Amino acid sequence: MTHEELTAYLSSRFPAAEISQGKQYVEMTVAASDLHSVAQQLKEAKEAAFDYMVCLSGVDYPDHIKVVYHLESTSLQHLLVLKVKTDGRENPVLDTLSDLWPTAEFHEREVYDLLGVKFNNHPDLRRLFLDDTWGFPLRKDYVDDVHIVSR
Amino acid sequence: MAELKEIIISSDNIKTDEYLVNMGPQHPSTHGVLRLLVKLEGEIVHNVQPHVGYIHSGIEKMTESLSYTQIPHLTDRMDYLSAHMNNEAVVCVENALEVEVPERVKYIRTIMAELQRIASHQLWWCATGMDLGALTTFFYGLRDREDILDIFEETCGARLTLNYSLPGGVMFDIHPNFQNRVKTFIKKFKKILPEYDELLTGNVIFQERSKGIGVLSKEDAIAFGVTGPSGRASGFSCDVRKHQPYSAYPLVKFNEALGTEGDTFRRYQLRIAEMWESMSIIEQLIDNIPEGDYTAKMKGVIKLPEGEFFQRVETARGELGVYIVSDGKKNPYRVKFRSPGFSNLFAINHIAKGWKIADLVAIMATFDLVIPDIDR
Amino acid sequence: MAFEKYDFTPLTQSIHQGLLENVSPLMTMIIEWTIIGLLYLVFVAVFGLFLVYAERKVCAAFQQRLGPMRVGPWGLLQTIADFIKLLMKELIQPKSVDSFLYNLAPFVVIIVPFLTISVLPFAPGLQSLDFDIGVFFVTAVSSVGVIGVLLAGWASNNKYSLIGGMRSGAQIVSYELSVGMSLITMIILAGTMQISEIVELQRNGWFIFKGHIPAVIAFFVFVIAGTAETNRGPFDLAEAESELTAGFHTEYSGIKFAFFFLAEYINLFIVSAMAVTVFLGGWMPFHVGGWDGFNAIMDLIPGLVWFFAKVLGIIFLIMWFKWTFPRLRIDQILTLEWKYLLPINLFNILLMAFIVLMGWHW
Amino acid sequence: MKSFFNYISEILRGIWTLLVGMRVTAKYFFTPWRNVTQQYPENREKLVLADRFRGEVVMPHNENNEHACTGCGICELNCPNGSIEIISKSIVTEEGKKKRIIDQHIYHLGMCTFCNLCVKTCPSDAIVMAQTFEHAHWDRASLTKILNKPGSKIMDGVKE
Repeated sequence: MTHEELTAYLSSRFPAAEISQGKQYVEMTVAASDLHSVAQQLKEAKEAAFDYMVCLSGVDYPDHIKVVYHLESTSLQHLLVLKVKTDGRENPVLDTLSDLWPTAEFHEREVYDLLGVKFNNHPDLRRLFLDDTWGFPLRKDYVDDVHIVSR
Repeated sequence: MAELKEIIISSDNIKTDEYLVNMGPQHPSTHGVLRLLVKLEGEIVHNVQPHVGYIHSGIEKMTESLSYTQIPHLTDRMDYLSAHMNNEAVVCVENALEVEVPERVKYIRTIMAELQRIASHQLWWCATGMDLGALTTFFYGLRDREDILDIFEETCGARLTLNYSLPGGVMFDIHPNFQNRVKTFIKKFKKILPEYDELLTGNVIFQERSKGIGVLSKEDAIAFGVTGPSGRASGFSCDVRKHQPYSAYPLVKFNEALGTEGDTFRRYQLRIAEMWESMSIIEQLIDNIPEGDYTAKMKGVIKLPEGEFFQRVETARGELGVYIVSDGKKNPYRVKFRSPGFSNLFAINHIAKGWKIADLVAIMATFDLVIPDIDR
Repeated sequence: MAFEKYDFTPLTQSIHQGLLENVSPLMTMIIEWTIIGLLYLVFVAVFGLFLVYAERKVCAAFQQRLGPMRVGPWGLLQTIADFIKLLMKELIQPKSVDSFLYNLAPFVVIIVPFLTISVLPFAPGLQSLDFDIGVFFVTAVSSVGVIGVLLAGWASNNKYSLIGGMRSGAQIVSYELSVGMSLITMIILAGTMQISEIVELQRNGWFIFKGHIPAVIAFFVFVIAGTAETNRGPFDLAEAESELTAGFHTEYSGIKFAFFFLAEYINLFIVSAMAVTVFLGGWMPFHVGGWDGFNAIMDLIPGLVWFFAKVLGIIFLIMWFKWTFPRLRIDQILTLEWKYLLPINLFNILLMAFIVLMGWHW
Repeated sequence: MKSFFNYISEILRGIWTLLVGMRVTAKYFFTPWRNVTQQYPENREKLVLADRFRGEVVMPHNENNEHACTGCGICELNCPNGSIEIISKSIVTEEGKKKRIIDQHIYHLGMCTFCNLCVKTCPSDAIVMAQTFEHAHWDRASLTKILNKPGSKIMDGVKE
């Protein structure tokens, strides 16, 4: 599907979502509460068929944390950037997508480890790289006087 | 007699205990500091739990305080065996800036990337042989890899951490000897590569050890995001060079090697096939490198426009995705590297279940894990 | 016969007579035992070190390397330096091992080659024990070694060691069968189990030539099974470096590790020596029927040289296997034995019996 | 009967593949002159490193003990890991003008990742990569080097 077709399809299917044409790909922002149902439809709908999760990243912003899913369809060859904002930074919680894309399980663990986003219903939500006492280093307000030397 | 019968019947109920074995962080076949917590029953693997992070170096955090010219040298250190392909992720910065890089740069980058792919697969080949107990392969592979590293040394000034691609171009122009040396290498390696097949591929022991072992279906490969040769062996057509061509890939003809079996042997064969493909790509380009600048005109301080950028490149292990969030300053706001090894590693648990320890080692070998790539 | 002049019997006899004339028979026996014991000890140590050196050089040559080059000319003293280092190393004993068995295992492993080596005829007159059941003795005693490996695997209280020990147990029990059967094939041909007599019977032709095809098959089966028995690649499952780090001797250090290491190489020597004795005529020179001039030249070479030349040839072959092939998996190793080697062996025995029955073997 | 022949041919084929492998290793065993090993300290004289090889950053001086470094600090800015520190001082030139010149160009070899960015960005080409590679030292302090030689001064004609 071309970008226009995809945009048209998505806006008819998900009227609640914010859909925009980004610099490279179609971007769609959904509410945290809708995340799982939207993702499920994206994966299962024949016209969308996003069966491959390329990348899952978390980005820290001053008032929220954004989790970005890059989804691709291997059959239809289109890519969608799905974004979801957490509610604040104190206790960010999202639904897991690891039941839809198994690869999300470990990407979500990474996001939890480095940014502190918790994922509901995640089968094994433990820290991945760092130990339990560590802070969340990819947050912008993270300070570490021992390991980070800035000049 | 009755007693014996009773024993035989009751022996069905005898169960052996499962036990846990830590493979790693220091283990010969984990190729670095990967720790696998393996649940075994006798020799049979029941569960594999990878524990990563022993060499987590915080590259993503470091990039937030570096400029766009400085970041590529850190990507060398992620997947050090495909350093140049990682460097090539600067394509993302170029696309964001809408800079048109000279044709010459594209050619050089592609040739370098393919040389690097051959070098990486050579090292993978020797490590696979070693993991399966054929120690001699290790030295033959390294011997041939040395030729490529010498070419790199001459042109890039380094053997492993090349830092050759910079936003807008490459670090140096190619060395005057470059084309000749590459051609000599290709000629030589075409004679040596069949020897690899004679020594290992055809070997009956190797085939017994690898055929039908650790089968990854196409659906699982997609679901787990297994890319690169490991995913293609299962039939998952995921070659970024084909689907979203960058650099000089649109100009060359090559086949995306695809398999259907998805077993250890197919993954092995696919990488050997990729070496042949890479050689053919280099042959198509090496004589036609256009004249021109080796770098585009770039500003002294590169500032990306505000926005989000995503670019994928094909490394020797699969898709390397670079996701840059820019706020318009000279440092990126956030850089995420989607490393191929990370996704590939976690598919191992799924396919290693029910196989023996020796098979687990073989499966790991053909997934071609590079640990800094996983930990970043 | 020309090679009789290299016979060691007069030498040993004169020592024996000289001792008898000077000291009591009991003392004679004690002195002789001590001398023989010391000779074997020195031989095992020196030849073991030589084999380690040879393996390093051979594998280096296969891999286009140079091997050890630093200690002594061409690295000749490298293994001696390594041995000294192993002697001086601390003996680390992990906390929760079964102390007695843990310490016993290396001795069980190292005693076996000493027992087996005693029946090997190195040259005419150079054989310390000559039973009439010599071949049987070798097969029986060499199986004891697996107990040491099993003990080491069990007592180390390490999962890798345990897996290694168990693998080794399964493997050696199976391959013992093939070794035994291929020897039985040759015993049918020879009609005796006495080793000196087996060698003597090959005076006018080695068994591998006399026994036609069955002997050749038996020889290859013996070499394969012997490689497996010594736990060497491609059958080095008990160590399986890439799977089990070091297998059964993971927890051993210093001289105890050296015992395992030395035993492996001496076992390699013994397997090769048995192959040479039973199939390739022991210390008998190579003769071609009818070529008297050629045979006379061959006779000029001493039996000791013949023996070691052949043994080193077989050792080279086994090393060649190790540095070429990938390792088998445990179930494949058992498949190879029970599905391939054993049926071939059984058939081979039948064939050999038939040949002997028809009298085609002389 | 067919399965019996399969069994035999399977064995023979297996043995053949093993022999093919053994031929490869034997080929290299019996051609020792093709060995690739070089003995390192012995081959020091013959060792030729590529002229672009990045061994360490040095500042070339001419015969009058002059270098081309203006002390502008661009290399320091471009260094990703802070291996370069520039300490400059101000002097009064003969014409009576105040001028900042380089006092010490400090280079921490132990922190350097040999990315070549300092050399590439240097506007006066004052620093280059040397081909030395034997950087083992007993003391970490000896990895910190001052690149401009004592008493050296800037070459004439270098653009400020």
